[in-house]
Amino acid sequence: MPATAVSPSAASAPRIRRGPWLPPRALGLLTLAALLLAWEVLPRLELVPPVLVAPLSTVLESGVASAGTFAEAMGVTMVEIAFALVFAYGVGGILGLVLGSVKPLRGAVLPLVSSIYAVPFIVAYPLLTAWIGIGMESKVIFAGIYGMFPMILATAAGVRTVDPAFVRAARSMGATRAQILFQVLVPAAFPSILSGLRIAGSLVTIGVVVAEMLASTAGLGFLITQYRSMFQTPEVYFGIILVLCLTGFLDFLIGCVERKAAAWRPRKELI
Amino acid sequence: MTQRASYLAVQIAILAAILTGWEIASRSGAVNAMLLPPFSEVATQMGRMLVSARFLENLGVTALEVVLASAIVAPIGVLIGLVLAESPYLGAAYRPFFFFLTGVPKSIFLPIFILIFGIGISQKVAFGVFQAVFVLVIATMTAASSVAPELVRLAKVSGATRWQIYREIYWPAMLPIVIEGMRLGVIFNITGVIFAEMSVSRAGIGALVAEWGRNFEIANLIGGILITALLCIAINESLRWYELRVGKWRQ
Amino acid sequence: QDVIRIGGTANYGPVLPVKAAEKLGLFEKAGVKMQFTNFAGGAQSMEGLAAGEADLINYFPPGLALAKARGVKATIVGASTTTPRGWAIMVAKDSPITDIKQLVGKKVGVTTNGATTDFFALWAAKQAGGAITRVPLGGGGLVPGLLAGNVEAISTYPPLTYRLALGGQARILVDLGSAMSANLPDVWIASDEVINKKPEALRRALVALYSAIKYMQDNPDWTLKLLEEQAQLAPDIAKEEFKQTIMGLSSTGTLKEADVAASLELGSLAGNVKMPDPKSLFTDKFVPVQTISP
Amino acid sequence: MVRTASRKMAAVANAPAPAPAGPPDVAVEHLTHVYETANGAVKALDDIDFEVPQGKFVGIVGPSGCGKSSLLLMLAGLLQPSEGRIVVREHALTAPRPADVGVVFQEASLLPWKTALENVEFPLKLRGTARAERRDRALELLELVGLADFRDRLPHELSGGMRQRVSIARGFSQDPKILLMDEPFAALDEQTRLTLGDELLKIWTRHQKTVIFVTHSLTEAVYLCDEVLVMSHRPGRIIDRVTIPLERPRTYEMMATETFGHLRERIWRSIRTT
Amino acid sequence: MVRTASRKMAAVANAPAPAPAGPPDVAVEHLTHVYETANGAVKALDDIDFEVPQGKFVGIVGPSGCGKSSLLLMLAGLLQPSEGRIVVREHALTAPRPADVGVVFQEASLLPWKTALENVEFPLKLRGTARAERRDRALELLELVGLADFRDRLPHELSGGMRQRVSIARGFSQDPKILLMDEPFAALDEQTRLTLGDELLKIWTRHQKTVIFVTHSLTEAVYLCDEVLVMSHRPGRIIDRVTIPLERPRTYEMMATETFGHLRERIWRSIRTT
Ligand SMILES: Nc1ncnc2c1ncn2[C@@H]1O[C@H](COP(=O)(O)OP(=O)(O)OP(=O)(O)O)[C@@H](O)[C@H]1O
Ligand SMILES: Nc1ncnc2c1ncn2[C@@H]1O[C@H](COP(=O)(O)OP(=O)(O)OP(=O)(O)O)[C@@H](O)[C@H]1O
Ligand SMILES: [Mg+2]
Ligand SMILES: [Mg+2]
Repeated sequence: MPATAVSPSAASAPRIRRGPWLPPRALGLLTLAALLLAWEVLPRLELVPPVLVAPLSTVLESGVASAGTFAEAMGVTMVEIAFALVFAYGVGGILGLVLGSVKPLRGAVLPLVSSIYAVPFIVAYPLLTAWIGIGMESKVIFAGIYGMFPMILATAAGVRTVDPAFVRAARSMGATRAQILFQVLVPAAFPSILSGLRIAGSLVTIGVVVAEMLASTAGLGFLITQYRSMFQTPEVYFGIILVLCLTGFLDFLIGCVERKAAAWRPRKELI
Repeated sequence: MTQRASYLAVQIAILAAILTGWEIASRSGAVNAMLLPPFSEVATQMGRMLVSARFLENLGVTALEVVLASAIVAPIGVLIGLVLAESPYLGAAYRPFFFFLTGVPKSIFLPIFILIFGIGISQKVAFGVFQAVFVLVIATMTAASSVAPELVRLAKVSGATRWQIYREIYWPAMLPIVIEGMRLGVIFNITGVIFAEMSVSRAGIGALVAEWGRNFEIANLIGGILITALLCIAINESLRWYELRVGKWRQ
Repeated sequence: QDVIRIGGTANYGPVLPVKAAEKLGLFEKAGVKMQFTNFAGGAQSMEGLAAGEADLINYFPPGLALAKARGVKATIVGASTTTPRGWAIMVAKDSPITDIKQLVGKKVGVTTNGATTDFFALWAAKQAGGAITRVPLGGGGLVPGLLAGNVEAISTYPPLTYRLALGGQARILVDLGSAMSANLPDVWIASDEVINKKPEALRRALVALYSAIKYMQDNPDWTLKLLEEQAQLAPDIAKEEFKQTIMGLSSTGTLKEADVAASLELGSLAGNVKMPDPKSLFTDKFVPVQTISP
Repeated sequence: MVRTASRKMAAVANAPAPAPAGPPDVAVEHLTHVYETANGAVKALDDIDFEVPQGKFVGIVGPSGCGKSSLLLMLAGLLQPSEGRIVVREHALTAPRPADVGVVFQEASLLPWKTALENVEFPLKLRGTARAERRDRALELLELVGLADFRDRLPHELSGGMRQRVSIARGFSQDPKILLMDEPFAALDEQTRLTLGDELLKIWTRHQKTVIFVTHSLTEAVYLCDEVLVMSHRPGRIIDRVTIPLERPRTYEMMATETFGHLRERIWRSIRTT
Repeated sequence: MVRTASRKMAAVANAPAPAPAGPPDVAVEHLTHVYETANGAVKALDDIDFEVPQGKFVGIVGPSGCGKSSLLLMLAGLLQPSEGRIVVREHALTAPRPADVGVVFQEASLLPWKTALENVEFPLKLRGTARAERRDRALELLELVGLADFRDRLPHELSGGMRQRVSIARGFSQDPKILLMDEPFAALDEQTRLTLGDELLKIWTRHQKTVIFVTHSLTEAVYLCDEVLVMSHRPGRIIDRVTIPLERPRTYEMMATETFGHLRERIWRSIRTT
């Protein structure tokens, strides 16, 4: 034994981190509760004009009162989002993989893609309706393309940062192009692809809802604008809550994929 | 070098093809020229705009708003992203909020921004920040989670302080993905600012675009959008250039 | 000196006098400071007013009625346009539709549900004697929608109506200015707070505003120049805008209960909305305005 | 000149081992490689010439940074030569030919999201081998490298040497005609090294493979190889070829023999002169 | 029992080398580590006990996967023991203490965006050494590992052995009191290995460092160390401590001596029994 004086308590047991006084989930829920409370109380006390923010209880009440209308609109929006997602993820993902992994395309075409993405098409949406129409398919097309771009960019960026050693190993073992893409690049680039899924997913939702707001005859966005221009604020916010539910559901799905895909990652070192 | 030149040539060729296609489609009547005037006409209109004091003034206001919003959103977004990625506690508590809000059409919240920030520049800037911050946070979180743990270990035993680990390891390792997020963010930011201007404003491109749309001044509308797009592209390209410069170490 | 913050859609005919008054120095002369904010439309202006960011806005009575029902405290203080001059239901130039009755069962483009264009479309449906489908397209989507055939008719506002009619992209099916009776498509609405706390400043702002209208109507050349330079209208459109819209503006702001009632009646076409007593919506404390000259 | 002379010699002296006659499996002609970097070009390999007859076990030794890994990359078709050419099994090599050439890389390069077993299975999966079959084969190989217990571990849960062993097993599972191995045993203790060396020899004999084996251990080179190529400092050239006339099968006892010591010494001297 | 006995012996026999008396630099007490993985727990180290007096050069050998790297990670404060404790320079170790303990990792782990020179400078930069001074120091060390010409190359432009040498230079530049080295010479050819071993000994003597050195080469272990700890198969235990009574400075000639051979043999036998 070393004849040195070491405070025994400090070293005898491995450091146990004292648990935080509140579990994180609880903190999140608490914050949420605080927000909801503020939402209820501020307009009630007329600290914010109720025409701009309706109290939560009123919102829910009026929402339930028009449940039928909202359910129908929600159905429309969900279908549009679903189709647009399939398009954005499918086409965007594949284009991203190809553009990110084929060097000449990456050099020549990828910059163009991100430049085209920089055109604020949403601003010109009313004009675009001349070509894409105003029905459900127009939302699918618009939101699908709107969400496709970040999917392409994120996937391509992810693919580009994959350790070339993996690709080299796979090539030497006889992997075909498709095998390299799907068995090496996709899993290796997954974190970045995942953030693509997230951002593209939100853009699709936003694209659908905003397009509905700008020009349409159905869907949550349509309802929200209509209620808004009629100053039916509670209904407007109920519409927003429904949109939040949709994004929440989408996020839940992505979260499932994330948990599955991230299982192999070493636990992060804390600093 | 020569490769870069050939890429550029290809890009120019594609661009030229698009513009020519546009011109021909419009002139031949393949598309309704009332809805899509020939590119030459739009270009003339753009030329006129770029010498018009009124347009330039408004452009200046928008540009200022965008620059301010970008300057604010960059540190905030990266910081929030880092905290959410690095603090298991705060991350578990607040990550869902960010994922949630990312997917909500932000324009719904414009009235609240008017309520809090009024109608001046600060409202546009705040709204621009609000639009952009979520993508940047997501990108930063992705970037932070992709930092190799070996390198963090190495820095620790080499005597790095917490701050040095962030600066010397996290920052360079995260940069490419963060910049990608920043590029998306800037585009969101510009769209957000213009949207806010379209709705309410005292000056800015958005107000002009809205008016052109309302009055069906189609050449002006398309020209204005293209000029805005060029602005975005310029910012986009300078970020890409920076990314290439700092990312040279990647094979 | 008090500031009155005016909100409206820039370069919209009925709002242009604000610019004119500014140019003519009428606000100074009347003794008030003015700050103008450009809103995308009436509903946005109303939200601005509710948020306390505008004092005096250009909107129309049914909109106010709806907003008041949600607790916005505001009142009409002056008439702007009395009859909907320059407003129209338009169809494509080669459209087979020639009579308003043919609109039944057709799709009519409006800006948004609940906007003036929407109420006019509802009025047209009533005249047609059957249901129509109103399709909200946004201001920028009306013409593209019509040209691309997404809708069969659109409900238009000045100066878009003139532009389309003169440019030949579309044809006027119903000129609402002549087909409808007076129904106040535009009024000036002030927040009750201003009315109560700064009535004098508000009065002065209204003096400047209506004086500008008077001046514009009396000086066609000056006004045409303003229309061409400020609103960037082509000369022929500017002429039409002057003749119809500007000349159609009330130069005293005098409000008649019957007009307000007519306007509200339009509003109730939207169905389930119950309109309030017209009297509760306006005050004639400020009208008729005694105009001054610049 | 020295080069060509010693090469002739080697060809003549190359008598033992189970190599049948025939055209060489690998022929390298005037191979040169220059890396272009931001700080100028580096000549990694300079005019390399050699042949490996079918069924031979050839070692490559040389100082760190002399271009051994670069040479192997080119032999695998993963790096384009700046000059010269490579002929593998009578066809000029322009791209990877996985059925002919397999590589065990210097750095393990395992796919981090796959378990040890899945990594070993990977080459089989790529070529569409049935699930059960490839599983059996991979398990057998994991057993061989002593990692059967670790089949379900992810690479980051393995030690450095374990990762290298998985990588070796993966190379075996690919089962190419020609196996290129870049310091495969570097991270292993002497005991494991010996065992795996013997396993490698067994596989080589049984399946009539051609092996090109980079190593830093001269003992290992002598023990395993038919011929050892010695490379010079950067830019890498082949400065010596040492034929190992020890009979097969080799035994540990041979290591203590004088011949073995002399051969080792001979190579050592060659390297030191570089 | 065997353990404690041999440890006593070692403590007594530990006479030579430039180590002054005093409290041990490193004391490891009942150290155990269990990795929790998705497929259950792995006991990597089991009840490890040893002391390293100041200024000693201690080697650790043992089969692949026996827990050597894990032990070093814990000595560096990067991994929390499941049980037991570590005392470094009279203070219980709970977090990295860079001034006291430096590590050369088994895998080079260079910062990929920094050049060779910048990587070597890194520890100096972290502690705020002036630019010119740290540059000089780093250049000197790059020279020492034979990479002066490669100062401006990025890690991916270096060969495996070169990267490892940069990593060694970086460990030296950090200049800690206690240097932990995890198979630092594994990717190097024998010549470079010998040279760098000698340089390491020089630095060790000159700066009175304490070195804990993991290696797979028994020759290297005997040549460099004052004492060699032999670890058993998983879970890693210390099954033998071999004191190397060869005098210092060591010379290559000693390698040929009988004592050297016996010591090597002794360690070899210990390992084989595991
Ligand atoms: N991707 C690259 N870019 C630029 N230079 C490189 C690259 N790869 C290797 N080199 C250089 O080529 C030379 C040979 O490298 P190589 O990896 O082939 O050496 P090696 O013989 O395998 O060395 P070691 O025994 O250390 O692994 C070195 O000088 C190295 O710096
Ligand atoms: N991060 C980890 N998670 C789970 N198990 C691990 C982890 N790191 C190491 N192990 C396990 O701990 C044991 C010891 O690993 P360690 O890396 O310490 O061995 P080693 O003695 O350094 O081996 P080598 O000589 O091969 O480098 C091995 O069985 C390994 O599988
Ligand atoms: Mg190498
Ligand atoms: Mg190890």
